[in-house]
Amino acid sequence: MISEQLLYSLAGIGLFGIGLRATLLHHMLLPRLLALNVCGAGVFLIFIAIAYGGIEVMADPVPHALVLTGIVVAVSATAMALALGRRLEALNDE
Amino acid sequence: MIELLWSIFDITLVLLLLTLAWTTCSTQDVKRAVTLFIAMGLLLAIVWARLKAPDLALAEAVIGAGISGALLLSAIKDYPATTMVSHRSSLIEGIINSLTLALTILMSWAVWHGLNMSDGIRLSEQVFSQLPVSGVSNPVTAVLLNYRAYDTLLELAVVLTAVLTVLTLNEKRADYESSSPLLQGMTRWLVPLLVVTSGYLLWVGAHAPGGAFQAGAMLAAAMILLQLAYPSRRPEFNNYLLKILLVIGIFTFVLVGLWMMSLNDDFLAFTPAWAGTLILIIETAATVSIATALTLAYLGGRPRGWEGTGREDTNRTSRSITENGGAG
Amino acid sequence: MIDTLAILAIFSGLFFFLSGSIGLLRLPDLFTRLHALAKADNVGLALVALGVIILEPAVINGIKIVIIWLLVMAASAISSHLVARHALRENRKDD
Amino acid sequence: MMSGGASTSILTIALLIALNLLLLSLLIGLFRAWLGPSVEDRFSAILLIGTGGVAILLILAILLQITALYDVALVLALLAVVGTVALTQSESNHD
Amino acid sequence: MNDAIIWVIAIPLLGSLISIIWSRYASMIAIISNLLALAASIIIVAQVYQYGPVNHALGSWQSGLGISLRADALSSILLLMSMIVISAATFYAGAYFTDPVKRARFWPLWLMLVVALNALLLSGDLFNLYVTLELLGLSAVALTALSDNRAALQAAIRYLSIGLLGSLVFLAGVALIYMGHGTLDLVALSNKVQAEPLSQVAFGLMTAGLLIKSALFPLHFWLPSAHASAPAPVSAALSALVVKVAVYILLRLWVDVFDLVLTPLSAMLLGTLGAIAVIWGSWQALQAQRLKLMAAYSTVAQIGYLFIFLPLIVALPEGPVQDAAFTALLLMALTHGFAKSAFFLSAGVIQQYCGHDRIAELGGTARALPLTIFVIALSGVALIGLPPSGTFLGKWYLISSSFQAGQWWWVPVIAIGSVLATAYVFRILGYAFGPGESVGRVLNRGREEIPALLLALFATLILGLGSFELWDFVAQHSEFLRG
Repeated sequence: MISEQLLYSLAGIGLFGIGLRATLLHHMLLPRLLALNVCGAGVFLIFIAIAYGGIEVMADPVPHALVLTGIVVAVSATAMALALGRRLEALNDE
Repeated sequence: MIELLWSIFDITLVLLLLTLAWTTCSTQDVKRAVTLFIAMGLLLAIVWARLKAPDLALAEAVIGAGISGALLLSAIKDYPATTMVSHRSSLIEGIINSLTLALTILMSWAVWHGLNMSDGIRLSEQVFSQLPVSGVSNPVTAVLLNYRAYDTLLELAVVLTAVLTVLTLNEKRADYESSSPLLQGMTRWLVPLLVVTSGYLLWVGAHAPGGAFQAGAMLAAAMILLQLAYPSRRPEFNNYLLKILLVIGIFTFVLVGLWMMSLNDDFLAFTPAWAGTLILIIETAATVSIATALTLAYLGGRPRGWEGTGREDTNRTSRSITENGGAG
Repeated sequence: MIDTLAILAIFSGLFFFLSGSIGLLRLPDLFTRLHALAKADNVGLALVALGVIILEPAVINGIKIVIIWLLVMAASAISSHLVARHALRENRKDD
Repeated sequence: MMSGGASTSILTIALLIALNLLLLSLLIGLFRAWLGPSVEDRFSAILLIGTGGVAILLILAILLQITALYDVALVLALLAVVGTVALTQSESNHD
Repeated sequence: MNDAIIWVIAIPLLGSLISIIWSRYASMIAIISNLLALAASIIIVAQVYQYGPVNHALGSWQSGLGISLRADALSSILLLMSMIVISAATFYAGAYFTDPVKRARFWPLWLMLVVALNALLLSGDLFNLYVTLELLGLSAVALTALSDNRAALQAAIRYLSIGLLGSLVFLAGVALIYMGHGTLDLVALSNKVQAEPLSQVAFGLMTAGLLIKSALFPLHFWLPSAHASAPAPVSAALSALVVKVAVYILLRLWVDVFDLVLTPLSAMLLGTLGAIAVIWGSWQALQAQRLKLMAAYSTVAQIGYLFIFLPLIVALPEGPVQDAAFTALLLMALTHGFAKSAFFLSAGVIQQYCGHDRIAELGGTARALPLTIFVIALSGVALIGLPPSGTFLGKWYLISSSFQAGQWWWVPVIAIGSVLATAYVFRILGYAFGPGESVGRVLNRGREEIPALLLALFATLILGLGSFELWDFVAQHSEFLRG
């Protein structure tokens, strides 16, 4: 076992937990969205931690590609949620 | 000694990251939370660099520092409430706390067991052995645009869906006030630099970290900067052209995939000799689409005349029949 | 010999970085803090970049590092300006 | 590139110490982000992470021998500007 | 040879892109691409029927490195069902949306939903499943928000954040799987996964994420508001298909990949939650004041039935008895898909006609919209489980396998659920046939009523009478992974 793998994947789990807790605690859109993004960052960190093979070893590129896809999806979902929230505010104002 | 110093660095970095995440999630003030979140994005870029994932570090630097910061910050203005107090009862809060804690411990236990299970090679050997016929020499690009190109195709569909929703729901935000001349002066040399860097990232993606998404996001950052510096002097794009730019990435991707299916039996089965060129073509188109999508998402809604029927102004009043069909 | 030079450059850069950070933490008000931060960080980064250039054999990477340094110089000047202007505006609004 | 035995390890150790000190300076800076009190203080902390992050990336590039990290540093420097502009502009037009 | 599996995804995707650019002809483009995709799905079913499971290695890479698309009896039947429902709803939507602006907004997103559904059903790769789940979730939320009123937007926001949470939890499980087994391909995984800590936790995470998406009690709280406030054709697709494909992935994972990890105890737990969902959902449906809300709660109950099968499938010995339970599960899922979509489409007609969908004020609708009320009655037959609907056979097998597995306690649950379903269906019919304001002439809204009628007929007659074909088909070709 590589100790960096363990350390960073535990950190990923920590981020995931922090994000999950905050997602469940918050009602409002924006805080919840931040929490979901933190949660996602945690999952991505788990992927990248297990791809790491040491200073001299090439990292496994597959998780890198998966996380890149995941980041794009997360940004898209964030943009969409913000647009929904904006429309709701507009309707509330009417 | 070297090991020890690396460990100190790793542990400090991890603790910093966790603290930032915690404060982001538990602070009471939304603006503060967003600022801390951006800081966390910057720190994540360093983490990706540390874990030898330069492709991701690039993406995170563009996204974390630029795009999602800009998106979230412009969104703050849409919301009247700036505090983020949770209204859960202490009982529910306790349940949530213990549930997440239990899950975290459970997952840590699983990881502890799991790290010893795998040979640690996983798919990387296959990735590297097939690299010569993939058309590119950057393994991450090979995975993204050749081995698992289908994922990337669907990812582009996700981006398109999200931006279509943005365009469907809202009209473009009102323009900002004018900005400082210094900012405009900077924009004049920074935007060309961003565009050149974007082109560089696109081109370099074949053999080094970089690629369509990083390049597209970079281009979008250039557009956002232009918008911020020259709020009133907004170029009137032809909406028809915008629509084409928005879909051209997936369109090219699918057509190339189908063409390759007609030649090589399987969807997206690139002929090795052409793979490099085809991937570059797809990536160029995808860069354009991603840049357009992110820029439109930042603008917050459809530009004037988007729906082409000249009826946008009546949208707000024309309600569907389901108006009174709200849920209880 | 060359290594020693690089280490020297990097560590003197670090000195500026750390003093900038401590300034950010300890100085009494925003404007002095901004001032200290921008100055110290720019010098610090310049020295660190110098050290890295010495260690980096490829010329192209050296050029890249110079570009990065120039960028950060310009950027931090403008950013501090924007932040300061923003602070002034907000304060005016409060009055 | 790092050449030869003894000096290499000394250089590596020196670079690692520098890396840790840079992280420490980020930590101190982030303390300001946490303390606030004004929005601008948090912005300035972000500025610090931008510059410090660039320095960390430069040193990591040498240590891990990934030249692509220079590109990352370049991109970070470029985008930190866009981020700061977005921060200050969107804020200053708050109604 | 096995190109149909690509066309069924590529055609709606291209259709979506073209309908963005030529929004004026979007309806025509949507209908054409749906019919083509329907044809492709029929070809896939025929191929599976003739030659067994179909495999398409994308990019010609060996599976593991690349992604494989696969179709077997289960996925191809669900694919066909989803394409039939989608096609009917497409014809319906062409008449339902009268505002051209709204129509231009609807079609690209609708076709994207079709892409997501088909891609999900055919996917043979864990991470690809995550991407399709996100595409499905985002397009479903976007379509829900098309109603453009406060209730719909609130529901959409909740739907989105819950959906994102669900897929992130799923993705965390995928990360653990990749950590331990070094592959994401379902077939490869089915040979590797053992009952060890990592796989157990990963399995738990993926299951939890998918349970959120499939709205099993008590994770159903987001469903009623979203399904009730979406436009009618969207509600039909959400209730009939979107929820169901999450159950499909669960089944696929449980039965094919994690069969060694799935303990009888955890299966029993999920079955119990299903049983609670049946009773609670049916009860809420009976209490509901609005037609679409009632249908949404009924979906919660119907999803519950599918979960009751799980402990039975685990308990029954492998062989014809287990296959029968499996087929009965599929039959229930199919029937509910057709019946519920028919119900929602009819509810949409009623809502457009009355201007509301409050159940207590439905008086007179039976005279004004006889065909629509007939469709509601027909789909009610399927929801209750009266012969000759597919649900009848499904429940019959559910009861008999409960006895075979020695788990008789599911039987009273099924009985109570059926009684409650009878009550809520007849409650609607009672109001609909009741006295109301005098309506002028009998309305004929063929373009909206006929698709609904066809779906209801599928649910009651075709599936009920043709179920033996299905039986054969599934028994012969359910070796998607088991080889």
